Amino acid sequence: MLTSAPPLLSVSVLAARIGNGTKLVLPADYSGCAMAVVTELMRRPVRDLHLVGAPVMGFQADQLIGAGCVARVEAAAVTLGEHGLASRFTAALKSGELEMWDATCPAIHAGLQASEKGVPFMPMRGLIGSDLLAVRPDWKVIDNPLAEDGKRDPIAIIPAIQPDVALFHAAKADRHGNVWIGIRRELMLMAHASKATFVSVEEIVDGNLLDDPALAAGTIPSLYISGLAVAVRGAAPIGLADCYSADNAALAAYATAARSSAGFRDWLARKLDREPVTA
Amino acid sequence: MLTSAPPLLSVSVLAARIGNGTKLVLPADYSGCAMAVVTELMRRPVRDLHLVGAPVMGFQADQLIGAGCVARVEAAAVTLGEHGLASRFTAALKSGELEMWDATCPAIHAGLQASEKGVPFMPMRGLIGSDLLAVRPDWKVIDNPLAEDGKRDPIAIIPAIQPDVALFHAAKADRHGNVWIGIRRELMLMAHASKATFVSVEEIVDGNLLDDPALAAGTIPSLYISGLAVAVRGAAPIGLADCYSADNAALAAYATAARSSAGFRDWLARKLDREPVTA
Amino acid sequence: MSAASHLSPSEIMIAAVAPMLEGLGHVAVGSQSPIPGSAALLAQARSGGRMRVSILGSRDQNPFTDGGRELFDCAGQGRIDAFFLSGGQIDGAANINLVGTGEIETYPRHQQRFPGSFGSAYLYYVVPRVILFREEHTPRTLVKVVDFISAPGTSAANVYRPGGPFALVTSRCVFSFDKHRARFTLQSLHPGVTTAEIAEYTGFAYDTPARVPETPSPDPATLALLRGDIARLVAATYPGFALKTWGIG
Amino acid sequence: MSAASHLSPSEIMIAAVAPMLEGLGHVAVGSQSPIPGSAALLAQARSGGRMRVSILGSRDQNPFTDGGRELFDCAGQGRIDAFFLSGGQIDGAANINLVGTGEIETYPRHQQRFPGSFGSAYLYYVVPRVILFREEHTPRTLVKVVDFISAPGTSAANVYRPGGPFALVTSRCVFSFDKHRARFTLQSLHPGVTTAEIAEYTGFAYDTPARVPETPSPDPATLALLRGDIARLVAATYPGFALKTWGIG
Repeated sequence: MLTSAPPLLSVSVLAARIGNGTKLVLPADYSGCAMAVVTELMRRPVRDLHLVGAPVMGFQADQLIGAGCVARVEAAAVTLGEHGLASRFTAALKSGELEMWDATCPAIHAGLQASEKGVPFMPMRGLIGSDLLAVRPDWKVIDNPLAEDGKRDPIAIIPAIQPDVALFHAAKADRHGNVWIGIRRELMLMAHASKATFVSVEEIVDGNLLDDPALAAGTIPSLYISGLAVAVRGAAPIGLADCYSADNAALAAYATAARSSAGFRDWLARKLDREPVTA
Repeated sequence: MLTSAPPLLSVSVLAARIGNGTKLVLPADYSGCAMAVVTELMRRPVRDLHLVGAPVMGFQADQLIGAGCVARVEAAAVTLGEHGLASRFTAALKSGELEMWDATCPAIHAGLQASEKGVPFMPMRGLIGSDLLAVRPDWKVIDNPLAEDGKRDPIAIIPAIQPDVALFHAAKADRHGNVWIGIRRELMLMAHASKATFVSVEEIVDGNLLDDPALAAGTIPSLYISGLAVAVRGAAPIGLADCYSADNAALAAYATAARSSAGFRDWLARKLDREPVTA
Repeated sequence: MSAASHLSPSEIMIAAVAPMLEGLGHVAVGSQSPIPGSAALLAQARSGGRMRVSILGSRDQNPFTDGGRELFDCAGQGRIDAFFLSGGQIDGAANINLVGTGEIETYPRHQQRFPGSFGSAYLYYVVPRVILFREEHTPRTLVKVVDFISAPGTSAANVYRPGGPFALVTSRCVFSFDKHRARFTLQSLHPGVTTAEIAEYTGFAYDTPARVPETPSPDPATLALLRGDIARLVAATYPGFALKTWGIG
Repeated sequence: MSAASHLSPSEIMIAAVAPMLEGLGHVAVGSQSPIPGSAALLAQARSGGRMRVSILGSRDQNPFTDGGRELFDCAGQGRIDAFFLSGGQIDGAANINLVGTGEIETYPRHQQRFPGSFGSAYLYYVVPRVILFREEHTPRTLVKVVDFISAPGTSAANVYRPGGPFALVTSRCVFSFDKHRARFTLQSLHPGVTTAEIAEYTGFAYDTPARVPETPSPDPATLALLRGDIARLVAATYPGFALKTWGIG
């Protein structure tokens, strides 16, 4: 085992590695959400996060916004899905306390891929004529330099998105720090694109995930992992594919509570009270 | 099962789907080489192939060149690795019968990724000052449109590479046409980037590879697969990871024979004689 | 018409969408689109399995293994023939707004904030047959001009755009879209709906032919298929919808 | 010096390279580079495991799971601190040629064709410490000016280039490289080699300090490590080399 393997931390110590002002990329609710870590971030609370949704966000973003942790959101959408609008997100936008960088899914993927490849931008089709270009002055339209002679072929270019930290939850890691994510390759893209990657997992397994040809295909090598924590049911109340389903009653209760500022405060207080910090 | 599942063909029928003049992308020797199909292509022989190495090529390219199947090679390198220079490749260049588009590995990956994303080009660092730019007029250098005001930041752009056909060998496929490639993701990139993808496999397995979360992570969905053939030891004498090793004696014998045109002709005649066509 | 009289509003819309997919090779559906998803599965069954249907977020119907970007890459490769989009607002030029209402100068402090543009600002351009779907058919949703263009209905001739809007399906009717004129035409009325009702509830201008047919109802065999095999398939991905629509789950 | 007198030529080069990697976090090695690979594994062992070593084509030492592009993406992310390159020709400005000899006007009908540029035209720019390695040290390989620049040794100030050449290791000596002067300096001579021999066999101009030390030999503990644990590790990836060098396989 490498002594350079990423450290195994408690959930709260892992959360403490995510400082104020961090540009933090989070996955969509259908991927692996590190909800236990999010709870610790709200307990502190961390401040002035720049959240990047890869490419959309749900409960994680709404909760962090409600808890006053977020200065800016960059995402293709923020929604609680079948549980309705993300009320804390919507309220924070209306009050003017939240900066919004609206995007579209493939532009977020392209920006992360640019960072993954170490290039300053990626070209992308679509977008031209969308008001997203008006509210995203960092996106530019150029003439395709390879267009046939005499033809103008406008194309958007999306700057690289390099988050400081990627944070997500996965089913398992090994003691070398390799993390199995299966088909959820957007988590690998997040890790490649970010300066640091923190992951909570259901369990640490024996052996080396890279030694099994089947598991290796869905594994992020420890090379990209900065720290790990075990959090059993760490994605709850959101589900984790092939591990457990979403607790829809809990999600609906959150969505209802979060419709008002007071309702959110009560929900958060009860949550922090019920889940004492683990050192 | 979809009636739109890709057809299961014989090796020779699969080879027959690859017509004269095809822009054909092939993997490196360390990935999965469809050597049984290559043999059928030489038997015909197919003509005027534009071979694209993803990103380098070895025995496949040298044999196809020796058999007169190739008009143009686009690759970061052509080599028999520890077995030395690719003599048929070298001889064909010297005689002037082969057009060469020299590249560098990440430029091939970038060109295929551009095709995968449906964009006309990808930017790439490096390259500036390399004579590759002199021999690749299709590669251009532009000023990074996102550079800070007043700064000139030259960056190369690589046009999309969209092969007509991707051809490779893999350990297994299922009856739906899903193909398991494990960590050999360059094969997935080849399939995404190409108009059609033909694959030979060691075996067809029961069930659906996508139903197993571990196997799904290393599987190319049938959506991208145009045709399959079973070829037991279909990558031999090159090895196939976790299945069988390279037959180094056979590879060395080829390398020796291929040093001369006559030696290659004898080698090919013996090979075609020894491996009768299967209908 | 006795079968049609028993059709639920959802079934009418499913039956309206399914024929639009006939003959296509690959139809993709977003994760929270049960009516388009049901229509796609119905069209797939009627194709004898020749049509692929990919439903995002589905365990069984989602073939993608290359992460969140694959849907968009796949569409960019030209491998997706039809997709569904919606909008908080949709206007008469088929511009869609998934961001919010109010003057764009007030962005992002919208009067009403929608979730966001998702993949619309890309997929609307590259998928040949985009079907707009919006159950709520009111002047609030179908507006004269959207307040924010997440994705435009049409583009200038020199803009790369192999795709675009094909039709708009609501709880009241079907509009077809002519991209050259950038304008909708009333194509069919759901059972019991009148052209006057459409005029009253539609905020944008559109063309009305002299005679507007009723949205075709499924024949008995198709309806049986929908309420049997398809309903069971739908239940695996959209359990709430299947329970509400067909009482199974 | 008795231990050194028993060093094989390969061991001398391994011992010359290993110290260049000291303190680095991640060293990557190409698939057919047994001497750099052995040096990297030796340096890793001496780091107490703090150094990562990734050897392409190795079953055990290759951590990549995202296909052929990952090495290059990883380097572009700044996650690879050192890499090894070679050249059919290398010149005094550290330009390397992996394409072929002859006037560039005759491309691609080279007098002698090399395999090709591999990843050099990218990695040479983005990996901070690129060690050039070429066993054959003759005027044929170390030339005044390369016939084809696969990748240049230095770049203009406005070219993005966090990486570049650090040293050149041959079977006779070690040269260090000064990127500001774009010139090599003779850094050390392998046991038994003289400065006159280097002058005779080197096709390019370089600086020779007043006193050129001998390439340091490994201390007995390091040599024991190399011939023990490291040799066994090397054998797993480079069996032919390990058999030839240490008689194990």
